[in-house]
Amino acid sequence: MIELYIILGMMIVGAVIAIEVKRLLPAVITVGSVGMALALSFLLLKAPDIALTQLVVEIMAVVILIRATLNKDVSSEYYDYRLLGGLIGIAFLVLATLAAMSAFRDLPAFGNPVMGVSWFYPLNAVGGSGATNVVTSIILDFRAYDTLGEATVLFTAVIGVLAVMRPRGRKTAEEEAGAGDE
Amino acid sequence: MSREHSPGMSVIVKMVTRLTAWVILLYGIYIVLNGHLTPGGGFAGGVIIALAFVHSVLAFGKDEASKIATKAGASMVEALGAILFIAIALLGLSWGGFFVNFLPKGTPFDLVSAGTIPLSNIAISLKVGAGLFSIFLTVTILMKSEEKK
Amino acid sequence: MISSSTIPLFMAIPLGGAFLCALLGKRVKSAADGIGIMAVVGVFMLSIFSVITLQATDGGRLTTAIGNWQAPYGIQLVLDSFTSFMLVTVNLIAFLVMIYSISYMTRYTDKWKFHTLFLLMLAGMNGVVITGDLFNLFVFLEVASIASYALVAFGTGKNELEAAFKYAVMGSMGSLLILLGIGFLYSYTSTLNMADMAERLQLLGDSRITLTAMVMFLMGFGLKAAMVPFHAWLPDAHPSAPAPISAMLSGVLIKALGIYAICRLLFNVFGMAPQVSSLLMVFAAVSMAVGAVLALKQWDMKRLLAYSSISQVGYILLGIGIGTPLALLGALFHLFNHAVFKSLLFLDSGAVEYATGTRDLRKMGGLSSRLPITSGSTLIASASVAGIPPFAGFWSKLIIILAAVQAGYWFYAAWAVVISVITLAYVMKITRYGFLGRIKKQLEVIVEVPAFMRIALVALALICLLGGLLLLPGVREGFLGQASDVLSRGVVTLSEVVR
Amino acid sequence: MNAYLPYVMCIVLFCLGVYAVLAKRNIIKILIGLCIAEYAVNLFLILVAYRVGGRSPIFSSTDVILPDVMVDPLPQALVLTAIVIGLATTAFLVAIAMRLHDRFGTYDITKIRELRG
Repeated sequence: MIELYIILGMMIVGAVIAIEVKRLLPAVITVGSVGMALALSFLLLKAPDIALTQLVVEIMAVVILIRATLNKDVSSEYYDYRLLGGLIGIAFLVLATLAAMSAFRDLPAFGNPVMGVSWFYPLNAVGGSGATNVVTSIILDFRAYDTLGEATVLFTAVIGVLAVMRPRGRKTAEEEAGAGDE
Repeated sequence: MSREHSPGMSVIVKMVTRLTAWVILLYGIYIVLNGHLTPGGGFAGGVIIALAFVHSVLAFGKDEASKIATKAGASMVEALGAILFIAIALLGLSWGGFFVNFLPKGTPFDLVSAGTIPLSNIAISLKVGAGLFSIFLTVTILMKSEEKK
Repeated sequence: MISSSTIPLFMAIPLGGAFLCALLGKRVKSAADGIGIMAVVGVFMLSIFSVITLQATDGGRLTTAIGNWQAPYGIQLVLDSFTSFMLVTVNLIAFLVMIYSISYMTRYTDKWKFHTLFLLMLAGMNGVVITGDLFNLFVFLEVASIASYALVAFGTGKNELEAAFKYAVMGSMGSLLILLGIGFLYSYTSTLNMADMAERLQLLGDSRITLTAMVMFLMGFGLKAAMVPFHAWLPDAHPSAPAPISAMLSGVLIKALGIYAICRLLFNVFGMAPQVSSLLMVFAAVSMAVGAVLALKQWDMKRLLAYSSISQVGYILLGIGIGTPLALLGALFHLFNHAVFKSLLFLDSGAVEYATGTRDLRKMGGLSSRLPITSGSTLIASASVAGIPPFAGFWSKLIIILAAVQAGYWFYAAWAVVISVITLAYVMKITRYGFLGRIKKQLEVIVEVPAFMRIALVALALICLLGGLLLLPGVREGFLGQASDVLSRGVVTLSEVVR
Repeated sequence: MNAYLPYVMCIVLFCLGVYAVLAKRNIIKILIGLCIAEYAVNLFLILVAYRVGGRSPIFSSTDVILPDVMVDPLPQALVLTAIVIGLATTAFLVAIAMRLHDRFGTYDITKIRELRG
């Protein structure tokens, strides 16, 4: 599994670069590359569906993020830290890593999932739902209700973006035809 | 408007985009239709379809591209996808419950198999693709209005 | 009236309404109002029926397996008394707020987007409440959260956008912590159904994983509930939203997403551990104090109310932390009361803003002569917040304090009494500066708000007045008693749920 | 310890994201932090699902794959949902960020707080 460790290490390095680089456009592109490395690691971890989705979603996210950085104050030359937040952040980083390290010892070791419930899905995917892709059979049949929620999240985001992007939120006094003084 | 002054990127990019956008679109459709057999499915395929449109908008500029894909059209397709998905869920009620896979399962590894799953995949891909594309268009239009100021 | 196959309707009706709103709202002018009202009335009636149906159901629990895939393999929806209590609270407030916003939201552009997002938020909250599956809870929590971020920014002014950004970033952080907690728990128990998880956790015994996951859930859901170390978003987000949304956010959203989930997980999945309950009580005491003291300093009416929400959530969490049946009854009753009086107060502040154009208490004064209904309902709600008998708020606070004394937590009882004195002080500030005294010259032209808004205000004020009746013997057992029983009975295992 | 090294690296990634959210002043950097934290959470779920020597959870028409050598498919389905939710959140946050830039002319969160007054 050495290639997994290499990719994870590269992701951490990429994340540090993305967070610390001065200009915004390189930062966004670096975070895109971290996402691509994530897709690669999904592929190594035998999750091709997720790898594909992560890859295309990452492209979409990077396109949107780049649109946000174009023609804006691209270089962040000012002092880019909030002191209090930074201290809390570092404290969180150290504490969480330590806590997680002790907690992980109670987890099943990496590569040995318990699969208490999920043995059901591979066994019944073909017979129960007819799909040979077990992940698809889960998201569209066994747990289709989740997928409805997920589609709703996306719908909410679309309506939310439309709502936020309205040029004016409140009507002017004339538009309102004399109902109060705004 | 003459070709040189048209918005968007250079002629080379446009020429290449004419080809690649279709290829990307086709790939997206392939991913959607084979979602129950191979990796992929409605979400990945939907995003790829959205990216095909995003690709052409980026290359040709907003005005040119809005001849084929508008925001109103996108929201229409999105609503269509949502209604299709809800309809599949509700149709299940007459077979015993919300989201029951009521169609015959067919033979495994066939393109037409797995009951409602391919239909759900198509519904979701319409919804995801159109939704993301309209987010992209909305964000782009704000950019344009800003530049005018 | 309600059978187990109709449980998905609690989520499906508002969701379908939202889709219809998005389709028709743009083209047909008044469609959005009509669809919104119809959807909300529909779920409200259903939730009332659910309470009645559960009386007659043995075991007090209705379940349905989505897609006929039995739990723990498929997603299971569970309707028990606690759920139907939350459903009644959420949908009651949503119904009245929806009536109010018919008039209020004419001030904003693109009303159909408001209605769509409102219904999506409602669908998300109902979805969180009725589900029996941990990941499904997360998905609907995200639906409600994203809708609420968008609604906070609905005015698209400077303050709104800044507040919405802060809220959205902190809220997403909270969601990620919750998802990480779910990941830990999944890895440990290898199931997502909450009842099944409870069963497996009991078999596996205590471990550091349970503790880590519990801490993550406390941080994540505590962020959604605005528990004190994670409250920073609330005083910005709640005042910035349009008044009906402030009422929804303060009244029910922080409870459905935060407190409900904390209760459900701590009592029914993990089983309340003494360390966690004492931790919760410390957080609660700090929340009560911080919220109340900061509320005293505010001059912006909505901001004052927002800080007051933090303080009142502290009361609810204190009751939950004490954990005796009496305390849980008090906490749930206070949850209901707070939903009613805080949404009433926010709607009042909206009405004042609608009439006068300001939220600054220093610029108001003597409004009671011009706005009799608004000021009357504000007085009733204020009395209820401050805990003046015989209003509903008095009884719930009394129960929590009594429960603290009964359980031997003298310090917390005294603390709650002290905070309620501070509560009285900041509530007096609203009435003294806003509604009593002589009216200012420039405010003499204002008129009372439109009829729809008045209906909502009067209805909520009536519930505030009569809320104490829920404690009467006979009524109490049916509604509040059963709901708190679900919690005090402790861990619910899958075999109990499926039977 | 080696058995848990991927988990630890994943948590480090998560903490980096949280650090960026808490410590950075630039809105886009905060969004980047959120993205990274989200990657870490998704990665954690997939790591949990992995089985040494396991196969992808997809049956093949040419190759016999027994169900009990597959990796855990359930977290993969969850991550699929989580990725889309993350994209929705990111898109919405970018929209708000662009509106903020529209209104305030800067991405600096402390300056925005000052300008808001």
